[in-house]
Amino acid sequence: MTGQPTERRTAADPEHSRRLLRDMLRVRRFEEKCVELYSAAKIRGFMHVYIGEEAVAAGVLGVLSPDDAVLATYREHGHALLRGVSAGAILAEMYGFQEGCCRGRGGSMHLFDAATRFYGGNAIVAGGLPLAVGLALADKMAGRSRVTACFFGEGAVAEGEFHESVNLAALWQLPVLFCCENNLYAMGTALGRSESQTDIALKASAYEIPAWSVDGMDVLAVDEAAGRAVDSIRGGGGPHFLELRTYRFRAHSMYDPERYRDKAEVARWVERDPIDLLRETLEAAGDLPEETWTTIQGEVDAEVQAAVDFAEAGTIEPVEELTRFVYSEQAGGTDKTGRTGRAGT
Amino acid sequence: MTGQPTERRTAADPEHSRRLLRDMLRVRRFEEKCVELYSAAKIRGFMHVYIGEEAVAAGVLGVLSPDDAVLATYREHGHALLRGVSAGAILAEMYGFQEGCCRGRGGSMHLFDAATRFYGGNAIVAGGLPLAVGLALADKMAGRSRVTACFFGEGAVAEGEFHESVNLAALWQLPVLFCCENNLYAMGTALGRSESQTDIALKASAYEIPAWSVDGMDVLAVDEAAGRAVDSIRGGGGPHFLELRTYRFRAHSMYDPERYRDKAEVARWVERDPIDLLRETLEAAGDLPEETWTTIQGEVDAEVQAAVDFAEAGTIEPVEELTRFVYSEQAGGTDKTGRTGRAGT
Amino acid sequence: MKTTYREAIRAAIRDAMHRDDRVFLMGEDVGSYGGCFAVSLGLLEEFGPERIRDTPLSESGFVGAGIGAALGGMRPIVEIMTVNFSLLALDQIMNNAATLSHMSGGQFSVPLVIRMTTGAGRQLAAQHSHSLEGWYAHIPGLRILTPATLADARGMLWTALQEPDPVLIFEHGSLYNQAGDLPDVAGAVDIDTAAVRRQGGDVSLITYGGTLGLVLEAADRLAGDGIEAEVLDLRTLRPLDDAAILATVAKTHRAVVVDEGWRSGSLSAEISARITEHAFYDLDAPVGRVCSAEVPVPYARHLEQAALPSVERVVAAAREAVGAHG
Amino acid sequence: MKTTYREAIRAAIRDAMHRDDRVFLMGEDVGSYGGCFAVSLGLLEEFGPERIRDTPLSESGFVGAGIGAALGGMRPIVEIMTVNFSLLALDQIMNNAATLSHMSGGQFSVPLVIRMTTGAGRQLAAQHSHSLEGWYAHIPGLRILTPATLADARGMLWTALQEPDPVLIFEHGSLYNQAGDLPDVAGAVDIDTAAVRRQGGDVSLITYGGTLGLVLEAADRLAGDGIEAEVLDLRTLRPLDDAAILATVAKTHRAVVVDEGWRSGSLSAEISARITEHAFYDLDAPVGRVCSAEVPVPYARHLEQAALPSVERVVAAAREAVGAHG
Ligand SMILES: Cc1ncc(C[n+]2csc(CCOP(=O)(O)OP(=O)(O)O)c2C)c(N)n1
Ligand SMILES: Cc1ncc(C[n+]2csc(CCOP(=O)(O)OP(=O)(O)O)c2C)c(N)n1
Ligand SMILES: [Mg+2]
Ligand SMILES: [Mg+2]
Repeated sequence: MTGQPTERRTAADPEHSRRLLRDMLRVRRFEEKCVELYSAAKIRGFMHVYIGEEAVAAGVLGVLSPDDAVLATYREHGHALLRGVSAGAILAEMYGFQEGCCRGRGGSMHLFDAATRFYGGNAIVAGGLPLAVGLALADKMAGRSRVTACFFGEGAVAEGEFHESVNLAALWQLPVLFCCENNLYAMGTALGRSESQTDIALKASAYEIPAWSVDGMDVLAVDEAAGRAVDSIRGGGGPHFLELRTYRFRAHSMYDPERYRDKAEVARWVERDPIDLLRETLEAAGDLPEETWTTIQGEVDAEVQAAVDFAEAGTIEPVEELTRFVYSEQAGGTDKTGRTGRAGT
Repeated sequence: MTGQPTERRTAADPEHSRRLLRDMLRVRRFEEKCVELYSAAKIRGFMHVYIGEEAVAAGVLGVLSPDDAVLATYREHGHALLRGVSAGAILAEMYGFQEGCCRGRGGSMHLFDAATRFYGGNAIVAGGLPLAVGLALADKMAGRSRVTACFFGEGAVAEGEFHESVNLAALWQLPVLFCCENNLYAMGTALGRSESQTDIALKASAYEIPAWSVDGMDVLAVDEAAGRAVDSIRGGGGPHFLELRTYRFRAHSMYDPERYRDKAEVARWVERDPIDLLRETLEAAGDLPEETWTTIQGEVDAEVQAAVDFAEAGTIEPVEELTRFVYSEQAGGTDKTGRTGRAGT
Repeated sequence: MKTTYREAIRAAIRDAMHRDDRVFLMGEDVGSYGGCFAVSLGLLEEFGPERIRDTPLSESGFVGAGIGAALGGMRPIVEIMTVNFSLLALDQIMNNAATLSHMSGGQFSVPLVIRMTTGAGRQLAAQHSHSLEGWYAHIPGLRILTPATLADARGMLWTALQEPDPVLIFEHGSLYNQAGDLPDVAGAVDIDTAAVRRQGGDVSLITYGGTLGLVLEAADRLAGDGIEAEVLDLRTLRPLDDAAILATVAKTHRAVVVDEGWRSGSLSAEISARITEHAFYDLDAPVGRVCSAEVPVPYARHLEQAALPSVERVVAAAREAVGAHG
Repeated sequence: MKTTYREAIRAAIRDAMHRDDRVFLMGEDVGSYGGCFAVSLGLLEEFGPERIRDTPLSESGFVGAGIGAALGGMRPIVEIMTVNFSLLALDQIMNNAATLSHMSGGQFSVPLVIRMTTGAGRQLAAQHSHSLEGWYAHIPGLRILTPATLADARGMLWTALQEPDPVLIFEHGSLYNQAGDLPDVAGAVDIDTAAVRRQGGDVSLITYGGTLGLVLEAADRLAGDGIEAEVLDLRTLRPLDDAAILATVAKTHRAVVVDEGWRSGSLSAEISARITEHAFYDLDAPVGRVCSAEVPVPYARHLEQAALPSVERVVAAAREAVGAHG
């Protein structure tokens, strides 16, 4: 399906909406389980959940094709899951087991999956943006009509790497979809204390690329905007920028006492829970019969339970393998032509 | 005179205009001599001249007060000179002599002068911008009404450090005057191949600071714009940004074969030589009698000759002193309070 | 007074802020969040947002701003959350902070303190587990401190703030919860000398920062077998206290350097080379090294632990040094 | 064929571009300017602006883009003008290029070549004279090459491009004009081994890159006095060819490492430490080091020269090693 603009669905397509609802729920339930498992010390290190922001990943990833590329941050369980990485492989990764999608070497912040072109999982704020530019450059040079979608927080916008990356993509008219997940805080730093220009889309448009902001709690709006942007990118329109206005309902990470914001503020946003919003819309339109919703929940819970079972059954990699993968094992890992090998001449 | 807005002169003030003319000529003649001395191998390393761009430094530096701060790039002979560093000390520096303003340790790209608050001379593109932010922050925290003027090329605008610095200054409303010397090229890279947004002032205004562009070949326009900006900064208006549209008549450095631009393009710009422009304006108005012009030239030439004589008489620092100044010799170099010394308690 | 490493640093910052109004703390989330490792918790309330200054995510920008503020007469304490992110600010540190004094022929100095967390051991994986203080110790113009004890956590900051030149303080992430006693009047300490943390005549174990604890444990274990190790805590990585290093080697004739950096090109190599250069004929065995494996630190706990220096590996290296013929 | 180091690199780039259409060159001023050191002169005309790609001043951005392009199946050659500016890209190199293979459990690799100029000696002063290849050699996941000869300048690039992992090539700025003969058919060379550039039995002089020339000169001088030095050119700094290092030391029992980095924490320390670890009982003298003085490189010629390794200093160190009792 490379290069073919995906057929655009109307927001009123109930089947499509139910899929988005289900996607959001998959992320939500999976991450609620992650939090539980973290408390049970099954998962360690830093872990950041996406609860409240699911509409963003669900809406954007839903419009991508299998051979597009995706990059995200340390808050990427949901992106990995919706991109098609199995919940079991993600959870096993967080358990540190070799059945994990990175054999336990990456953990929560470093999920990768070659099969679905999921390029991480990056724990350096803004560190993934230059990679997105390069992946898109490769596509453009090879004449492939693929899109690279890159997710990052509004905090990343202040970093120099953001600036350099957007400029490069704009200058070279590369097929990158920049997705700024503006959840109003970078750890404890409110947007207004990190950016002199708090209208992120406006700021991005200073790079001379199409940029607009979207209600990131409304998955249908995200779906529509992302679809429009991706179609335009595939049509040769160069990079596009979406500011997705959202909110994280939980703490930044498992260590955050949340001293920097009011409970009341959080509560106000929780009223706009993206899952509830869509569910209510569907219900009001008669498009979500109770048994359908029950079925969806049951399937999602089953998926999560299966993931836990898979992870629990995981095994640790032998310690003798410690230094594997520092250098590639097969020469030319990304080279499908077989033209590799030490001495080329 | 700290904190007192300088009395604004009208552009029609001939005395003031003659001073600007003279300043530009001082830079021009000084640098023509530098080129000559470079060819004679008296000066070594990288050397970048400002010929053609003199209106920028002359116009901006003319409106600053002695206790303001100035930062520039590796193309900073003119800024140093007009800031008040003696031509002899600058030239001796380029000779590598201990009579140089940095004892010969810095060379052409690293002129510094504490007495005039001239903070370099920075050979890392955009590397001086964060320092400017910090100097201004110190002023703001100490309640001093000083301005920090920071010069950099349009090439620097693509660097992450530019982005971070302008955002910080804007966010914290610091008294920085950003002076972008847009000479259309960064070495051989034309503006259009380095910035997706080629209207630099527009780009800067995306940081929510006052920003405008100025004819950088017209010293009176620069003088007026800089004066306005500095008054506003002193009045608490936060950082201001000037894009000064100019052109370098010479090669980027002494090693540049200039393959990236037409001779005709250079010639067109040379027609707008800032020195000629102002001289003609003054002459047309009868404000520059021939003998005045002759006197000015004579004085400038004498200054340059004196500088050469001074540099030629310079001496090398004993090699035993090689590792001096790696660490400060007097504890607390910038500390005027004497509150230093190793163990504080 | 019962305290922790974290509280000791906080007390040092508070103390400096009270004593010198040119001092301020700046960095990501030092204010309303309370510091990513809770070091500055409560300081915003005490000193306000001007002096406990939250910055945007802009490591190069705010570190450079710290350098500029120091040039402008302030005494900034810049916090970089972790050494991993300091790479983004390395240009400012190396090309400005470390060189301005020299390039200006001594006209300027940069009285700046930069604090950052370093090290691995908490399953934070490859991008969050670097130990790069050895790199920084390569740079002329800087001073590098690695407090390993409560007293040093409490006392090094003030002394560092009195330096006219940039000082970097590396706090190992595993130390913040270290608890112990500190005199109420604990104050500034010297930052020029290494400290013998345990006396012994059979082998010198040389280390600093996050690995001091395990080295002391290894020394206890060795003592059980009749091997008396002397433990030298370097404390300052630049300039190194050569006299202390050579003194302990002169005493024991055997040395093992323990360093959490990747082995190749870590600071341990420099210590080993210096010992060889200056005490070659005193040595009864080659200088040993216990460092991290040459692998980006893995997330999985058993792999991470296998990659890092451990009590067992230190004990084994010490035994080998002692057992060596010489 | 008469050629220069500069032309040899250019020939290698041209050759790679012809052989493999996934190869492209990207960096500041590689195109219409012709390369800041004229290495890529003429290539824009031959290959066009897509494959000889000028970038804005954005070291982190375009180095990261090179990593991404490598992930995307290209074989980029990224030119960073000089190692001094590579600090701005260090986060991308260390946290992405060097770790992606490992963090992904071997799913991804980064077949990227980064070239940059290194070193001092041309009066470019403190910010333009760093020798940081030793730092890069500290990073697991990278390969570090330092061509010192025309054959290596010509041949290392193609081999590097065949590597599945990131390779950094450091070209010393003083070598570009080095002239000499190269066979017309000169091609790829191995990048795994060190090379003995001169045989000798009395002392091993171990070096790489920009200092090979002066070390060979020192060896000639020493020969005049009856001291036969063996000169080992490391060629690759990561991984180091331990076998070659130990072989020469086993032969001569004396070694001096010559390295333009600042002495403390330079690669020379690692070499010294390894020799001590593995050949302690073979050594007749401590391993000597000739490095740069601990000072940001000064502009003034006499000071700069005094700061850098010189023939005289190498001769003196070799004499000392040979004269040492043992
Ligand atoms: C370069 C860098 N600096 C600091 C950090 C520490 N850190 C991790 S997440 C984070 C906040 C990022 O905020 P934002 O970009 O808005 O993303 P969000 O967490 O809100 O999704 C910070 C400061 C980091 N990982 N990388
Ligand atoms: C970070 C960095 N990258 C590259 C260089 C090499 N370099 C020196 S000057 C220059 C061009 C800068 O152009 P611009 O900012 O427009 O200033 P101009 O020289 O035109 O005054 C370049 C690429 C450098 N000094 N620093
Ligand atoms: Mg955020
Ligand atoms: Mg320019």
